[in-house]
Amino acid sequence: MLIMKDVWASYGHIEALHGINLEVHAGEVVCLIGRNGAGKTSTVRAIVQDEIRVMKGTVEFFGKSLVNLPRREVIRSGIGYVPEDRRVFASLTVAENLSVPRSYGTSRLFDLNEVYELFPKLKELRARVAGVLSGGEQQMLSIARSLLTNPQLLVLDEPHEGLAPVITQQVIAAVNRLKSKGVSMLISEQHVRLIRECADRVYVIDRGHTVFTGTVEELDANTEIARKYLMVTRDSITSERM
Amino acid sequence: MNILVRHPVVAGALAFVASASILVLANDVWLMRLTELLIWILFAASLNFLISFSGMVSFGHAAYFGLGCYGFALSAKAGVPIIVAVMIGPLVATFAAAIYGALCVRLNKIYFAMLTLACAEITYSVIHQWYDLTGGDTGLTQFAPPSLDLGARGFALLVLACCAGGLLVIRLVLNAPLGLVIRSVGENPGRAAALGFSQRQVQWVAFVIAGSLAGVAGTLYSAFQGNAFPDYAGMRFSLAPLVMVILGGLGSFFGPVIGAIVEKGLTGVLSHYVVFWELIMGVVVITVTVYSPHGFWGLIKRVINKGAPRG
Amino acid sequence: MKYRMYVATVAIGLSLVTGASFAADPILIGYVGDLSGACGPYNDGNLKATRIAVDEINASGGLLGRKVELKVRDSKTNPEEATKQARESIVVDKADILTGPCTSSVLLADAAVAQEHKKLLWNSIGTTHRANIDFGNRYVYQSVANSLMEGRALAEYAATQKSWKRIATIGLDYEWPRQTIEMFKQHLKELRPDVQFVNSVWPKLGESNFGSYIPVLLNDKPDVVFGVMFGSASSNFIRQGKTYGMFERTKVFTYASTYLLKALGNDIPEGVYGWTRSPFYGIKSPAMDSFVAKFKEAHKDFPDDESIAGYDSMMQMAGAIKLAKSLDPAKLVDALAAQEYVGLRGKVSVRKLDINAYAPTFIGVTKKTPAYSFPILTDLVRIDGERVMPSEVEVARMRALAK
Amino acid sequence: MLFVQIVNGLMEGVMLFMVASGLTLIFGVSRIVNFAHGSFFMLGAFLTYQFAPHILPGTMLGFVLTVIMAGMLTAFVGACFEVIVLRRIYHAEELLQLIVTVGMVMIMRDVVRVVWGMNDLATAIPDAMSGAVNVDSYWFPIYNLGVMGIGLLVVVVLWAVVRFTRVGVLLRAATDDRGMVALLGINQAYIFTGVFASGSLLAGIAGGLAAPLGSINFLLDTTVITGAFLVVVIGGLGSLSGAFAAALAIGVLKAVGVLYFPRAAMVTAFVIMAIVLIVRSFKARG
Repeated sequence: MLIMKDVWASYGHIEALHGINLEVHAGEVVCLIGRNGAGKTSTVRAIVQDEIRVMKGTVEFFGKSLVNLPRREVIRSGIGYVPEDRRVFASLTVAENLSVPRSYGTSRLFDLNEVYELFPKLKELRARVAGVLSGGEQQMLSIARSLLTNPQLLVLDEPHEGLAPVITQQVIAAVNRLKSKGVSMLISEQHVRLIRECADRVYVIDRGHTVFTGTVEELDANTEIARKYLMVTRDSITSERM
Repeated sequence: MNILVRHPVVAGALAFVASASILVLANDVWLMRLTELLIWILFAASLNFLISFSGMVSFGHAAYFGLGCYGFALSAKAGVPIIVAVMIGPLVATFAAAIYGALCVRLNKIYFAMLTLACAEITYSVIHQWYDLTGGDTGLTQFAPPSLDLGARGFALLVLACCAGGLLVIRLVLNAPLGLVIRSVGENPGRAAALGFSQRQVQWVAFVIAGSLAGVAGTLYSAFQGNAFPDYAGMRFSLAPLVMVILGGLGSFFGPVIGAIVEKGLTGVLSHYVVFWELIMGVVVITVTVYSPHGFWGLIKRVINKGAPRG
Repeated sequence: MKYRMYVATVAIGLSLVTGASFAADPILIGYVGDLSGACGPYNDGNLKATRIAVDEINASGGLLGRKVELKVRDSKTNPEEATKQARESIVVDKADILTGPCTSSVLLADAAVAQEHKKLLWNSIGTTHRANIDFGNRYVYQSVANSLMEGRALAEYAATQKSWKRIATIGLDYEWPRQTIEMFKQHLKELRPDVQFVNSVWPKLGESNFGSYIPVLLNDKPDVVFGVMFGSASSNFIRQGKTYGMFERTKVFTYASTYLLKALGNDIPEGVYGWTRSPFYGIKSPAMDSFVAKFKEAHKDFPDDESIAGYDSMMQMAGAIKLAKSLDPAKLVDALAAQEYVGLRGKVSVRKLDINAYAPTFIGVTKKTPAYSFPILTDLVRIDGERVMPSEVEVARMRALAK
Repeated sequence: MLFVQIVNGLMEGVMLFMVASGLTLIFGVSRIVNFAHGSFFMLGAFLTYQFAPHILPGTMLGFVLTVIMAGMLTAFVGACFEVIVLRRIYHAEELLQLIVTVGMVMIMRDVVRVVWGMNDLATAIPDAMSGAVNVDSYWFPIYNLGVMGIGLLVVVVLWAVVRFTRVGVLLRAATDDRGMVALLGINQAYIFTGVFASGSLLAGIAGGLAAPLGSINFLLDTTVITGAFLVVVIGGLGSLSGAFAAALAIGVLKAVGVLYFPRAAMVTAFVIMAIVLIVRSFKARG
């Protein structure tokens, strides 16, 4: 459904992406892995046309080009976006946060009740101001908020960033539940271990271009890639787990 | 032409020589107009240093201009030798910039701008209310000989020297290690720590430099006009250089030069011949801002670059 | 009307061709006035009358065999613009003589330029005494009563009002009100030691809301509120004063120029004590009648005080030029002092010491009359400049202080 | 006396808030420091002057209709300005946006000068609201009290809209993070235009309400904008409730200040603004 072909993009004069190739198919969970500064966030932003400018290459969603489309049009065409720093509306309550988005999808898979069912904690907190929520709760809220647009593809940018390990597990659980509901996802992530359980396919990017495509198992098998671009070995993956 | 854009020092030197010869040849009328223009260029350039290179937008730059005026006017009035009084003006401005700056750089963006505005308005109010010292709204007049006794031409050349000197100082600072730090902090305030500096210190230094240059401009203006009025520290004198910087082009070294020429030229001509000159100025300001965010200098650069091979 | 003013501003050296032929270059009068900005309305009336005067002078053969021309520049009510325009007027337009300033700051800025370039500036609106008295500027002719004289004249009048024992003052916080109130207080205390000054308030220049000042003024139950302000501040003060019952609870003594009376119309109550500088309705003379008729014909309106003063001082200047047979400032000053001038305001002589006119101040009480659509000041008392001019000793003292 | 001054201060404070509310609203959502806000106030006053003699002159209803009409027209002008000019530079630096509004100030001033001239104009207080309430020997003008009432009504309506409606939610969301609003598929353009129009509406209504209190002239823009800036900055940029508190505080402080520091009015407010900002800088960092 989403195809990025040889995408070059830049912030002003600073080029951030030089040749990203990426595909997400329906029902798939695809992960984008790379070191800090490798271009994960830029790639995600190049999809939703947020702040970055695509200079070359194509970004197509169901055959429709997204390049230079206003951000809202990208969202309306069926992409849900959960940004890196979550960006909840801090002065609004949880319920108000959830009342901002409108549903653009045809599926109508998620309404407020569904979302509360998915994240019961949010229902408890619905009268609370979002700014005081914990990082994990904000992450839930941010995901819930973009689910309400009923996207066909949900793009999550570093959903685990800055979260405690316990919360991380909850996020992973949420992703798995969404996956079971058939939501396609593109998740950018620094740590391989976190995507192990949910990712169907993995892209490794480095310095703004794609360097590896394959399943998690294939990635595990390719120690060279892991060492070169992820600075991890099997050992360190295991040690990270504790 | 390309060389001029690439090597501003060459362009600057040429411009300096050209201006000097114009001033030597100009008649009284043009001498007067050019002198004023040169002072405005210096004032706008000092603000541009703050905005374009240090990333700080000041709404109260007139404070240092005005204090330059009053520092000079009051000391001249008190009988201090003119040559000393001319030094005192910028010193007062520098001193004020050091104090105000220390407070202002603690804030970012719009809050910074608002605090500079408050500082300028406080300065304005004090000048306006302190009748016994400043003469209040009647200001100060007849405290120094016209044109500092240098004659119109001599004074114009002095102003040109100060203006060129000011621009050179800005250039040198920008190219010095200090300038690189200032610029990188201007582009990304968070970067200062990475370079081993405190962001506030760097910004403070830039603020003081800009303030003292504005003080030089103020002193010259006061000497040129032969008067000092509270208005010189007021809102209008804070907005005018801002408009010049924008018209000239944000982010460029020569922007304020072009901006001051365009602004002064346009208002001068328009207000003389057209009834609704302010309306036309407003339209020009809006059009330039919207269609050429890099101002007139951006336009000039584009034209020159078109004529020359790229690379 | 404003549009026409603009056209007038822009038109360069507009004056009617009179048919008379003139030998030499015209005498150029640089009118550097506050045409836009806060003083605009005052300069408007002043400029119109100045034009009428110029036309009359040219119709009767000009001056020194030369035609008189007016070249107008706008000082935008800013001292820095005034400085620039005054300089351009002298250097570019080759003005022989300057006029037009209104606010104190513009007047002083122009005065400095006049001195620098050794041209005479005559002033018929502004009232600051600083140029003439404090700085001893020999290039400024002050043709209306300065604020010292005005303050004293008002005190002279107040002293005759036996019931005025407690006086509250309000003045915008700048030069003119400061000086006027200071002089008023000083002089009235000399004349009437029993008068007590109660509250005084100083709204900032540009204040438009007097709601929090009026109750404070009224709090000490003054017999009269003495208010020094002009333009929109004046009308705001009076309009808002009405809603606060100021006029029911005390008397009000304030600047009530013709422009203000026209602008306020019936919004100004009857019984307000007001002063003004040259009211067309208060001076009966054939000259005044003919001028008012001429002005009405040209502008469909009665002339303001600033118009009368503008015309009067222009004519006085013309007389001085004829007498001096020169445009040299020193000679003109001598001629101004020597001249026996009787104009719209009657006889106005000039003191050479500080080139100040012994100009009158008019004080009266507002009243509606069938003759005009707006209330005018009635029971007018004219206090001549001779009574209130600072003495030569005082002038010397002030000059020493200013040094 | 103190009590009287507090009441007077509150009356002025509500008026100040009327002007400042629009400014802070616009800033909150679009981050534009709108120098032209005073110009919209001025336009509202002139339009009220223009319409007043034609819409049931002298009556309460007529006056209310007049002010509303003036406000709407002002809002329309504001919306046009937003659509034609501002919309093109939202992505640009804040400074450029500010300068554009400065350009608008210049345009509006000349337009007003051309249409209505330079003389002071006036429009009368509606008959129903002339007069005053007398307490002891103090008078409180009915009109000022009425304006305070209308002002408070506007405050309540504004509060309710912001608090309870979807528009209000969007508005607050955009104040928090306007980019994210777009990233949820909302068309920001409507929000921006709407907010700018509403801000101008508030300015226009404030101008209309202020019109009968004093002379209407082309200098109103600068008279008004400084006070509005003070309120907005002291109240915390973008905060409506902060602006309300700040406006009342400034109004009262000014009125009470007349009693105790008759000459310090000019400088006090800016000193407070500076202190608020400096305190903020310590709070933000420490």
